[in-house]
Amino acid sequence: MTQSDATMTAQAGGKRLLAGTSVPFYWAAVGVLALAGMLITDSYVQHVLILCFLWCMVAAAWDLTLGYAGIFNYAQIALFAAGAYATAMLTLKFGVPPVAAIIAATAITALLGLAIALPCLRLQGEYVALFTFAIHLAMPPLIQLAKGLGTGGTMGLMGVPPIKFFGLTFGPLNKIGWYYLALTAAAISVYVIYYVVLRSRTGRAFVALRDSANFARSLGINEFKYKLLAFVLSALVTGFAGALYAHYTSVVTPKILGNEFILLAIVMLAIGGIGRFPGAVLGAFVVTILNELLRDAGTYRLLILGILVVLTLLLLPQGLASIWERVSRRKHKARTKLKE
Amino acid sequence: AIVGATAPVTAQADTIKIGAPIPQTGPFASDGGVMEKAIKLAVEDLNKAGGVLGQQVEVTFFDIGDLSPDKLQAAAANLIDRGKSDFIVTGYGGFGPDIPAFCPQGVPFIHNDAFTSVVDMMNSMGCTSIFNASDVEASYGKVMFDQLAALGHQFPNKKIAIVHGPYEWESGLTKAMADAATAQGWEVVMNEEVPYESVQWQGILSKIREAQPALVHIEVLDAGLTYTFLQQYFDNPVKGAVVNAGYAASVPAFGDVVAQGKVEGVLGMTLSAQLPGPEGDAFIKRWQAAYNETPPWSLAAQLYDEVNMWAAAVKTAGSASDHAAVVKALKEMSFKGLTGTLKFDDKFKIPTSDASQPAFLFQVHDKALKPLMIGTRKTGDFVMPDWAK
Amino acid sequence: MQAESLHSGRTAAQVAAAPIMALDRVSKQFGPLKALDGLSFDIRSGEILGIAGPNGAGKSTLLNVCTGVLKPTSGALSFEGQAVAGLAAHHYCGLGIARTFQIPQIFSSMSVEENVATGALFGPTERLASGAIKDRVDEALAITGLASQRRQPAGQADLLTRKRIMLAAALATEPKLVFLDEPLSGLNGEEVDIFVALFRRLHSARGLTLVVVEHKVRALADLSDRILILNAGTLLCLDRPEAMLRDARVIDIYLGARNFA
Amino acid sequence: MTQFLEVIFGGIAQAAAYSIIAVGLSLVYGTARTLNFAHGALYTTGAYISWILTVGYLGLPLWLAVLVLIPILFSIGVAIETLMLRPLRGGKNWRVTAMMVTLGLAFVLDNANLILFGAVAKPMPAFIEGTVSIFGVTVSAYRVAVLIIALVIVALLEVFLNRTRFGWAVRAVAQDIQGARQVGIDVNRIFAFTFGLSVVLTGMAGLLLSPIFLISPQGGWEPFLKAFVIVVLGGLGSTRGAIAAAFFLGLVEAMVVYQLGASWTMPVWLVTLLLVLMIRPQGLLGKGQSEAAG
Amino acid sequence: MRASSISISERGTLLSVRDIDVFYDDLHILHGVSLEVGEGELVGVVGANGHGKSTLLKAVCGLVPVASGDILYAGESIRRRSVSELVERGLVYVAEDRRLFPDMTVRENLLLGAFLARGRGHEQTSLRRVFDLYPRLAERQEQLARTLSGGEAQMLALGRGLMSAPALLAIDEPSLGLAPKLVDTMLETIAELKNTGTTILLVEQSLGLIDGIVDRVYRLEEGIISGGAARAAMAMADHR
Ligand SMILES: Nc1ncnc2c1ncn2[C@@H]1O[C@H](COP(=O)(O)OP(=O)(O)OP(=O)(O)O)[C@@H](O)[C@H]1O
Ligand SMILES: Nc1ncnc2c1ncn2[C@@H]1O[C@H](COP(=O)(O)OP(=O)(O)OP(=O)(O)O)[C@@H](O)[C@H]1O
Ligand SMILES: [Mg+2]
Ligand SMILES: [Mg+2]
Repeated sequence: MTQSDATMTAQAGGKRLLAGTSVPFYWAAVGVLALAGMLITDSYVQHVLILCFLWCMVAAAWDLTLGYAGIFNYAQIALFAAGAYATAMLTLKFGVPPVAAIIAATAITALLGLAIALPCLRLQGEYVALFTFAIHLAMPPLIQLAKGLGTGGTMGLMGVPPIKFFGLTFGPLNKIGWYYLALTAAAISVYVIYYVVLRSRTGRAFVALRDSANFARSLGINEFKYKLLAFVLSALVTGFAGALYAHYTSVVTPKILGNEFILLAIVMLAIGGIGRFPGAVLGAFVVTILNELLRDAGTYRLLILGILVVLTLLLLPQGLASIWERVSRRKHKARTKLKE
Repeated sequence: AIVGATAPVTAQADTIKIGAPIPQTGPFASDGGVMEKAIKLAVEDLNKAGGVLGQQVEVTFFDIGDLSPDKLQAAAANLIDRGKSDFIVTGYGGFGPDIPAFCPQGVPFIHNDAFTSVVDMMNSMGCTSIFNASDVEASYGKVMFDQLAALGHQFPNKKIAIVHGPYEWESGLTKAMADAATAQGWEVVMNEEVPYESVQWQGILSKIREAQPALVHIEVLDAGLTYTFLQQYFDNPVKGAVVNAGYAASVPAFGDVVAQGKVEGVLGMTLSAQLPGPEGDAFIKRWQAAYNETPPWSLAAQLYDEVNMWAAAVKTAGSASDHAAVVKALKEMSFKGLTGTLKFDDKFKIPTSDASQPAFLFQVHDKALKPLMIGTRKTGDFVMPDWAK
Repeated sequence: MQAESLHSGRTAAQVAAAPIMALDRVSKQFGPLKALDGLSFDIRSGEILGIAGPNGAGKSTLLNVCTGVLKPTSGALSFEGQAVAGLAAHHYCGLGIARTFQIPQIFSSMSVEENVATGALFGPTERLASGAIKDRVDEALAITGLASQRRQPAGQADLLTRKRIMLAAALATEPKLVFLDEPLSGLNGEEVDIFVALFRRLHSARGLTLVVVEHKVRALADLSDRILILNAGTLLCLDRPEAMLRDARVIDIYLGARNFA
Repeated sequence: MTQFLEVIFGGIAQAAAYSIIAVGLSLVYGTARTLNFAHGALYTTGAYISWILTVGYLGLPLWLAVLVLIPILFSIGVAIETLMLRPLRGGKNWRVTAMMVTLGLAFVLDNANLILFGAVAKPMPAFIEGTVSIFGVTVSAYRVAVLIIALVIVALLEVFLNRTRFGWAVRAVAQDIQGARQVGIDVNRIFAFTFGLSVVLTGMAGLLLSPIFLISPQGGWEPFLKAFVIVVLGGLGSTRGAIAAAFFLGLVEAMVVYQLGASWTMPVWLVTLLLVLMIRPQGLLGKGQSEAAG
Repeated sequence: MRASSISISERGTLLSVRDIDVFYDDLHILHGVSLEVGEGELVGVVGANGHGKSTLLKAVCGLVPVASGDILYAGESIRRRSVSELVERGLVYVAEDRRLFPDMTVRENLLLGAFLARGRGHEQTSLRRVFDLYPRLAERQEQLARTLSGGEAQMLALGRGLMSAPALLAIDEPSLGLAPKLVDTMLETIAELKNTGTTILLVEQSLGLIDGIVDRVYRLEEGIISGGAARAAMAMADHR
């Protein structure tokens, strides 16, 4: 990147935060995964990676609000569920074709994000966290109460139809298809969040507001507008991920609002490190894969996972991202040395 | 990266692999524990007896934790595509998510969800290899009320009060029960749904006392919840009223409560259990020998039967890997097991009846569940508990 | 008034100059306390207006009101003839009003240059081409003497640099009117001189109107065209520095006899 | 009328129980600004330990069990604080990392309990049998006892926090750690002590409530979530607020169950919460942030 | 004057900093700094900002760890002592950034100054003393500290320090943000404190301000200390 680019493509949080994650590097990584897709035949491995991709979207979107915009948003899984339920209800109750349903669901979730964000902007820091978490808690009972509207209550919604386009059908067994579908969705979402939004003027505003709201306002940054924007963008991606999840598993139940789900999501950010790309994304991969690797452990699985979380946080409080940064800082140093 | 995510990678050619997706962690772990024990026991016994078609059986367990949809997808991919299991067995596989996950695989799969909507989905999705080795909640609701009515107990009046959880299983069962009751001229004075986080029963109990019913039925698939209800009910019970704690009374998690005599005199039910008689007693001994505890009434014998029924089907089919043949055999055979004679109907479930797989009605007596009714057969006498007098 | 205008303001143009900002009976109430009590005065365009007064007189509050951080409880506030009292803080910047803070504020996770660029990115009402932004940033960095540190992470900057960054960012918004809240506090002799010189340069080179709140009175006096003394939220006097320094009331309540009598 | 009283009493008894848990949560939040996600798991752990002490193995009488339990719980709390939270404190965005560590801890405790004690819910005997009748309302003596004990505990805590120098120190630390050190407050000791105290509170709640609910590995989450709502409603870090909120919600719950049906409880709780946050962003009794000067 | 003309040798040394080094992670701030403060002395440390003055005071008061070297207070090493022990023994730090308790009232902030036994002893007298010194605080007793103006906050900070009944008061840039008149008052206060027997270590930006009141001055530049000669003569000259 030329010096002037570096300045002007207002990288959120400065070059340091994006060290060693240049655009070509990113697409190279995506390319490797794409190739891997051709080599992997074991459908279980495929499944796990599909989950990784979906979780990447959730984690990245969450990182956008929690890490970069500094909004304590804990309604993330609620929004994920909203996306999943929206598409499930649209396809099952109203016979909307899946692709259209997914688009609609994404939009609906974005609107929901807006609806949640509006009151949040009246609240002080931590209360945003509590408010949004309360919304998360409110979901299952509301779903049960709204059974009449076709939420399927505690039972959930079964048989969400597979996505079809260009004559391709993405059924539960079409793991290869899903692998590439999810990979594409994730690659684009993550790219948009970290390389487009966060490096744009908008991303600069998010970080500025996070670091010092007073100063940011005095420089003409519209706090209301940008906080809202951060929330909506994040909700959009999250809803998209949720919708995909619904079609992938073809089932939506309130179970996705249970403890394990949100805890895992938080653990991803914890292990990855928030507000420091590619922390959250790494976190999504590591945790999802770890969680499957630990299957053998049976009853001990979650115990071990918990211990790992605690240790990671104690040994590297900034998450894996900090290692990443150290490495790439060294690379950077090396490079500058060469120049001299 | 994920190589070794399942237990046995070292499997000789002459073993038959079967997979068991069960909840080993999370809120359902207590049932999962029993499923695991029962399946292990069945497999052990099969292998001791020389295996199936001379091949040893090897079981892989897969934790489906909180039963969230992707876990069942994972289970299917893991146990079938990678574990190469020829048979999938479980107590309950998530009440729904298991069907789309396993249906397309064509591998024989026996579960015990006992959910009308699950059975409907099995059929609407045209699954030909998934079996529900019991009846569905609606039937049990009716059967249970008939059993209560057949107790020969003189109810002071014909009023029934019902409290049930939010699951369709609970609401479906109690609805059927209420219908049965009204059909027999009873009045349903209350049929209220409660969420799982309930701990505050005063309001509901007041309503019950107000109605003064002769029969109080609570159907919540959660031992703790049922227990808190009973506890608070006992503080000020309705005189002369019979209390039925439904299925929860027979789940493993309720065992200690029963054993400590905290719920003496309460009624309960289960879908299927080892019938009395030599086989049943042998099974109990076998279980005690293996785990030095008496088997719980629910899930233990049920899963033992599921495994053995499959083994029998394999014998008829002549090969475990010929899934179509095994499925065909399962569909056609009528298997004499611990819980009765298992014969699937055209909806791939087993209609409960004395002839097939009868439901049990218990009463807690001397810190244990005593069968009062097995199907329509009376096997014990109802004793009016002191607290109700 | 006559007398005043004769001596004050350096050029005739400035004397005539219309007020860039005007306050009319502005009050700010905090519970029982009237932090600002019916203040009325003009800020002339192109002048350097010093504001001083006892601690707790309401100087910061005044700045917060003039820059939209706080809404006046009553009274009118106009900028270039347009009423601005109700507007949200970020609009003020678009109008050409910038400020710095008594406690230095920076974006700690950005580099020095990114801090400044943020001002250029959001300050102007209409977006600038990245070329234009770059020029602005370079200029702001140059004039505040940060050019050499542009790459450094702002988080570890010391007080002086923080003040510079804050000012540079404010300048990058191309303001017409800049409010500075105690810009010299915590600076030693040489540093004070550096900053005073810097303000002069801004004033002359850019024709900026500066409003400076400061307790370092001598520096303030030699910087400002006029000085406003605030006391308990009211205007005690608004006059040429020399006059102010000799004013008995000011000495009594603010300057203290020892150094100024 | 008696029914109404029954309902009200039920609500109050419930609320008292919640308030012990909530106050503990609020205490730690108030000082260390850490939302302790392991609070529920610690509640369960407390219950299991008391199970071991009483019916489980040692068969101690209640009073003795309590005497043994308190120091155990306290040292657990202190250990967690010193080993897991202190190292993080002061680090970059430590509040988030601290919260996440407690989350990890919750995983560990939950599943450790699952493995150690099995998934099967454990009943505890009520330490006081029988029922009493108040204004013609028959209630179990034990629930009355719980109510009284809870009120006493909470009252003691209130006095402790607002009348003692320790309470002052707690508030000082909450507001400015270095400032607190400058006036000679041993900050680390305060953190350790409050965390220990909060574990004692939640653990005691575990002991008190286990005869009413069964003890099960996941059993802590329900109380935790309710305590959470209470703490938010009461205003973060305000014990008094937490107590008020606990009783308010307890009664609301009782009335809702009686009038609308139990499935409305959680929605009504949360709607109340959301409304309160809208009207009073700092909770019922939380301290207001007035606009800052300068 | 009399006090200032007396040299350390006649009075005992209260504080003696011996060749200390201080780091913030890998940032080396203080390089082998040494200084001496005698009983009842008023010693100044001046230096441009960012050069380590605050760090020095914090190190002395146990608020930041000392990597090497030693600090003696009343003859014994306090390098490993906890801050509360030091406060209890009268070694009190008044921070440049005030470190008040924002959501407590002015009064509560002051009372917390007397948290330890030492201060609690003279709580009421100290309180009265602070209120005569700064009537403004008396007026604002019930106002929340967060809403104080810059200067008021500074007064409260020093007031809170006094509440601990200090034997050695380490004051960091007290003039920061104060009106000129108040700067005088502040310095007079400090001089008076000294005369009432409190030993003072005073940090300021520039000598100019404190020239008149200090006995001796050290200069701290980029973490290296120099000066420290008795300034009695010069101080007298100043006052003529
Ligand atoms: N949010 C608030 N609530 C209550 N009182 C306030 C608030 N903000 C400021 N004040 C009071 O208003 C008065 C003016 O405060 P302000 O900060 O404007 O003073 P100042 O002139 O800037 O003083 P300094 O020169 O010390 O910074 C002070 O007495 C202060 O205590
Ligand atoms: N907590 C910290 N972490 C890292 N560096 C720090 C920290 N505190 C201070 N520094 C750095 O240490 C150096 C000395 O800081 P210090 O505050 O002691 O200087 P000072 O002389 O007091 O400056 P001032 O006159 O502005 O108060 C500065 O460069 C500062 O940036
Ligand atoms: Mg001010
Ligand atoms: Mg300093």
